[in-house]
Amino acid sequence: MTESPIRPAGPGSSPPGSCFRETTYLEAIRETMWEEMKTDNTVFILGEDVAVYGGAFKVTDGFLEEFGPDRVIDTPISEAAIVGAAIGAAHMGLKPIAEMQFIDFIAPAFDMIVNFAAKSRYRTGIGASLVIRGPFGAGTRAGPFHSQSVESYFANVAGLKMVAPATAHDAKGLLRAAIRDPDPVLYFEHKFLYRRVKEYLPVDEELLVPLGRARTYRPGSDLTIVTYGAMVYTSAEAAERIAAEEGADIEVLDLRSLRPLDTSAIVESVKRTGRLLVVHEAPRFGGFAGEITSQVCEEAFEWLDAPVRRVTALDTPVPYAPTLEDYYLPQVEDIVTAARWLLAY
Amino acid sequence: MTESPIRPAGPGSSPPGSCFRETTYLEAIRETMWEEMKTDNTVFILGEDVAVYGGAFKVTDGFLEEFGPDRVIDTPISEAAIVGAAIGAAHMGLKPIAEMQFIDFIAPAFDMIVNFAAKSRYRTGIGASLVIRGPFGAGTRAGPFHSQSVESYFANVAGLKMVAPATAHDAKGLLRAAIRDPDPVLYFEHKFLYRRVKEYLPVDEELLVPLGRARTYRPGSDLTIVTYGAMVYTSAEAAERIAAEEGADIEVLDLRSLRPLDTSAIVESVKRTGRLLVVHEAPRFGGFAGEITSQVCEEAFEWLDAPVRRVTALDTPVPYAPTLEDYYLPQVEDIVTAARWLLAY
Amino acid sequence: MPGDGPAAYLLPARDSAGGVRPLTSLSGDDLRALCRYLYLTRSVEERLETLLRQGRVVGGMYRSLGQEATAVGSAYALEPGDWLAPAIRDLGALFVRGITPREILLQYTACDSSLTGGKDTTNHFTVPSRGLLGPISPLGTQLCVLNGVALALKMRGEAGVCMTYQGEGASRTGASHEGLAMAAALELPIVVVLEHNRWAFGTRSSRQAAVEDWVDIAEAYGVPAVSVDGNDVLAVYDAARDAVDRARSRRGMTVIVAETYRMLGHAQHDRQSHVPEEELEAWRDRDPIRQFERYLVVSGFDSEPGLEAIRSAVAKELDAAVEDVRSRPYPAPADALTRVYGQPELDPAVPWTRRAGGGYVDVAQVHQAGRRFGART
Amino acid sequence: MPGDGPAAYLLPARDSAGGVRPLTSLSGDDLRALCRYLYLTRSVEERLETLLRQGRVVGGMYRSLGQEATAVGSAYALEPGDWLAPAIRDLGALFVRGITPREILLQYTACDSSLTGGKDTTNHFTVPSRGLLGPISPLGTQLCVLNGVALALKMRGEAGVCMTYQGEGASRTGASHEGLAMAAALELPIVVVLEHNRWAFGTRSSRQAAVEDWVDIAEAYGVPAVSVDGNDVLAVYDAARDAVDRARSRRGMTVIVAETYRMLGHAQHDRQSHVPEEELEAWRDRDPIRQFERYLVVSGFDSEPGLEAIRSAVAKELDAAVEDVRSRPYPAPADALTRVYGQPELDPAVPWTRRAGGGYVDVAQVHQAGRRFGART
Ligand SMILES: Cc1ncc(C[n+]2csc(CCOP(=O)(O)OP(=O)(O)O)c2C)c(N)n1
Ligand SMILES: Cc1ncc(C[n+]2csc(CCOP(=O)(O)OP(=O)(O)O)c2C)c(N)n1
Ligand SMILES: [Mg+2]
Ligand SMILES: [Mg+2]
Repeated sequence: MTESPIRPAGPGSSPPGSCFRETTYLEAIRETMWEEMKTDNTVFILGEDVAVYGGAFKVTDGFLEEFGPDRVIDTPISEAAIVGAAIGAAHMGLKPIAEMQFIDFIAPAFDMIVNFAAKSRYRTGIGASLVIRGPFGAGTRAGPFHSQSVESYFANVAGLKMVAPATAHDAKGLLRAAIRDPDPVLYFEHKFLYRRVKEYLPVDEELLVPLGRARTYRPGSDLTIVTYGAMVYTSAEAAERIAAEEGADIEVLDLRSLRPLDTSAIVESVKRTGRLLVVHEAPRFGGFAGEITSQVCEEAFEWLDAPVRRVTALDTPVPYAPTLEDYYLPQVEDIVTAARWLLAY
Repeated sequence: MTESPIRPAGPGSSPPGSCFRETTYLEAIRETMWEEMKTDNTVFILGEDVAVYGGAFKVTDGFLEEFGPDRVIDTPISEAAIVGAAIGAAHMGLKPIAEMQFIDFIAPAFDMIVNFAAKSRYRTGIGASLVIRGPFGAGTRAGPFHSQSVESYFANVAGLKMVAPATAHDAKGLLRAAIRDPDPVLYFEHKFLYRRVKEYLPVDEELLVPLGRARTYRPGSDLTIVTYGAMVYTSAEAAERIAAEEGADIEVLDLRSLRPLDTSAIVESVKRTGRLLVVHEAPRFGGFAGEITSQVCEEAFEWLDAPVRRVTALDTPVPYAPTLEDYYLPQVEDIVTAARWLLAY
Repeated sequence: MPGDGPAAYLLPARDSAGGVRPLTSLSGDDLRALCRYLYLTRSVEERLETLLRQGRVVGGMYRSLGQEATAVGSAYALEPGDWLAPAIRDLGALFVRGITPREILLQYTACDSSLTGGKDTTNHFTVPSRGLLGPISPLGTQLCVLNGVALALKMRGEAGVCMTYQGEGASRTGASHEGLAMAAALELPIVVVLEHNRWAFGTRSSRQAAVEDWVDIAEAYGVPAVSVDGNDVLAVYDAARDAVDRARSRRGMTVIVAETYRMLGHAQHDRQSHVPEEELEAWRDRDPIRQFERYLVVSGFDSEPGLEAIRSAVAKELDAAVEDVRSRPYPAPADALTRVYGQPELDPAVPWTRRAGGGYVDVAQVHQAGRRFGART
Repeated sequence: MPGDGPAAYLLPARDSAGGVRPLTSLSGDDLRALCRYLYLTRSVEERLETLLRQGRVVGGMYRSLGQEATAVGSAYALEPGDWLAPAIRDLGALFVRGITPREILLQYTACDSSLTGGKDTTNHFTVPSRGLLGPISPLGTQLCVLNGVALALKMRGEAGVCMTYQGEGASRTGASHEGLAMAAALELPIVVVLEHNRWAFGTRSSRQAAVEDWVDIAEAYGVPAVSVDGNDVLAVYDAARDAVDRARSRRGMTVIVAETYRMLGHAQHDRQSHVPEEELEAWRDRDPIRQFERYLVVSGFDSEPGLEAIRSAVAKELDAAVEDVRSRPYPAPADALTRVYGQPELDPAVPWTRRAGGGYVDVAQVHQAGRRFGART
């Protein structure tokens, strides 16, 4: 994985004028919450160490001072109760943003999310408009419990939405959309990108990225890579390398939202390129690539000129030692190899 | 779904002699635990109401009297602590069988299973040989919290194993294998089959079905249906109907184990039939069919004469009213329709 | 355990300190209302049992026989604008808060017109406009959600109070602990009624915890905890009134441990074979309805004919409700597709094998879709 | 809060009732051993900090500065055959139970030869042969697992006792509650040391719970709970000894609340900007090591030169260990594939894009596999 600052491709890669500010992925999250709390006083934050301390990653530093203890709430170490309180507050018309200190610690709240938050509207007609956000992803040498990608745990649960932005722009736009969304949204922030991703974002514009829309991170015509999170950059780097070394043109589709899934964008791209590689950072077996593959088989089978293939993490926990973690994670070379395989098929 | 007693196809469908006894799916589970506890005094049971009361479904009725309170343990309503105690006891060389009263209540133990049980061996070299069993599945008018299929919540978690027997024979054989297995095994028993499935099983033979081996429930050459749990019967009924009505010959592959998955059996069958339908009772999006589809794409793409298709439950919680639940679940007609579609492709 | 035998009820009820109750702050009308709710609860459950036997109740049902006073007395302490979050055996509390017998019958018979539209069971309905938060089956979770309701009331400066119920068995769950701890830490306006009915499913409460007195478990949260005879509707009311006042004046949570007994099995299928008959007999003597009737008659608040009039009014009401419900249909099958998301366009489509209007698709038709080169044949 | 200021330590230590300690059941050798463990703990952590700055410690580290006496004193009460399940700040307890500084350094530097083979962080190792159960990061879970160990000891009739640690913050988790409740209900031979160090990450413990005295939270489980000055290694030892004896004679669980203070931030990145300097200063006066040194000298058990000898022996030992660890490699990359399952054949294969020996595959080769009609080109 890239160690230097990441400047995502696209409009934010250079300063387009004075009303743009260089913004990290983390600042984008912070600013969006700040802005939404300014304009909508039903929005509030709860979680461990979010108020006095300002959050483990300092995402909410200064919020307590600005918005007061009623809207920035330090809770006990109780993820189930945090999510529960968010559901109840949402039933009352408030807009809670619940922070999981690391997304790994969403596990103790699993029951609350899957059984209470997700099913509430269906069962009773009363929805739960809330955001559960937290840092996910590997690459920071943080071992098995501070590195997980948890999307698959929730993928089969109707009633939930899930997003995983890769850029500061999307971190902003998706968080705003998530806060305003009528349903429970799991918002996965890739911690490896927190301070590495830097973009020029408009200062006065209200960025909003609708849930369920993928973005073509890099257009191409020979092969589609569908991915999300930090793997967008790994994939893009592989695409550049292939372009430079053999001239083939790879499309990188950044899903941004996992549920709702932008099936039509995936299918449209695959119908153009005829080849699909799915890349994700979660383990392979039972990973999110399966759903994508199923949908593509159902909707674009006849357009496939090669098997759908996957590049994923190993089917293991996330190991700690740098050598192991690097082996665990998909590397640029893996994607290059897989792309070559597909292109040559 | 069938309302009458289910007599699975195969050797157990008629009494082959005096050393065979008619056994329900539930009795098969009960007998296996009894037998294993008799022959191995490290095996013990813990869970809610399993001892004095004999289990919510009376699976462990009489166990307390036979094996005493040290080996049949009533616990508080604490699924996390139940699984935790099972892990610790497994570390000590015991063989715990932890009962979840309904598999839906595995959710509060999610953290313990995913983060402690599954990762223990990888992290520390010390495994956790234990079984977590409980009734899953819909069709009993029990509403959103007593009907779920939970396999997808765990499918992406390396370190776990999962089985879902459809017959009394496999309920026995897989439970025995699970108890003797060195790893944590989630054993999903379909409650709809508990008392409906009846088979003649050998009395003195130690049935053992290795984990990771699918079974051809019904051989065929024109289309492969991959399924598990109660959907084996729904699929087989559809296959019979198609055979009767249009003479096509459908193979029904009962996975039995979900992880390890019998990829080679699936691939072998698909290579023979060229067509694959995956049927499961869990919702569609993010369901287990995705993994099967990915693997088949990877290993048998060139043999596919039609897109891989899915028949699954709706992407909703399990509704309560009979009309809704029937609409929610895959019906024989859905499978017949899907099979026709695939056969005609 | 209640301190005195049933004979104590021949005198005006006692307050929690053991003194004679100052002939209660409740009016005769209040007392008759309480009595009616008790009757209603028991009678509706009996009707449900019949409907279950007749195959009209879908799934199962859970009785509160012997515990009716706990639910009714506590909920009676709430005011308009307050919230109630009942456990499975708190049918009486729902009636006090305005749910009708008809709504309950519709719900248990999975009717289209029920509060959940046939999508969930029993008392699993949430109606914010009526201050009701239903439970889900996984125990302990509801309190955590109620905390959010209380938080919202507090943030908005509203006067509302939240009351919830929990079996002593449920108090062993992690979620219950997290919920209680958070309610205490955030000083939320919550009243928790811990229903110590001696059983959790088929396991005695004494096997679920090592405490002698279940009030001890509340002390851990640094909030006031009181023990009350859960079969004495007035004692429960008094304790709840105090706790509600405390919460309303924003002095935080109270836990009320109601000492009572589950007189029937966990659900219909449980035959209570492990329960000694003497134990049931002893508690039968403390039946909350019979005790309260005796109190009303002896204290002169009502007479046997007066009570009989309430009983027959209840019976008549229920005859009508049952009759009405018998003709109500289940929901239409395709309703299973709706209300998953706040945006209907995200709700699942009709499965590809089925037709929107019902029935299954004609294979030849679907075949045209999703083909690159058109049909093969 | 400890009852007296540091001056009390100029006298022989006091017992928990406030009387003068009968010059302790521990021998002079024991006291010097305790002192050495305290030195070792602090020194190893200092070495780790240096290694962290030098980029050799991978990830992060968590200091126990100011809390060393709690870990060391409690673990010293265990016997061979007992089990220890430390929290993140209980390094001292591990040394008492035989873990070597070298093993700790290897572990924090993610070395191949570490107890987890570089697969997990910090003290996340489990070594049944040495009676050690490591934690995982999700708080509260470890106690639930230790219950299973205790259950096994009890079932087998073995005499072993299990001791575990938990921050007061962790006690808010559902898992912690379930674990404590089950240990109490099943009367397991467990000693829980609740480390009340005033902070959970960046939040004061007084904001985590409404209790005045954290001993109250243990009372909820119906087991004995004692409060002890966690900075007084002998007081901790005494309380632990009693609790261990109780567990060993199968009279059940005890909770020891150790009153102490986290003198540094949660982890290296936490600068403690919210902690008033006076507060730190006050607790600095109670530094467990300096207090114990003073006690040893004043009571005549040891002398300043004697202590200095222990210190320099520790330093020398650590010099060697650090030196040794510097040359140890990370695990081989493909070790990431092993040990997922008890059957190695189920462990994941080398990814299809990679070669078993390292590097990536030659695309032309893989291409032959999985083709029905041979290569297309
Ligand atoms: C998390 C969870 N585990 C198990 C169950 C199954 N279950 C339903 S009710 C019950 C017993 C509840 O006992 P208690 O809380 O005392 O309530 P009571 O039935 O006595 O009113 C159990 C174990 C559940 N609903 N939720
Ligand atoms: C379930 C869970 N939620 C959140 C965290 C993140 N976290 C790690 S340590 C910590 C604070 C722990 O405080 P305490 O238990 O008092 O222990 P101390 O650090 O004071 O020793 C938190 C919130 C976690 N490890 N597990
Ligand atoms: Mg109970
Ligand atoms: Mg602490």
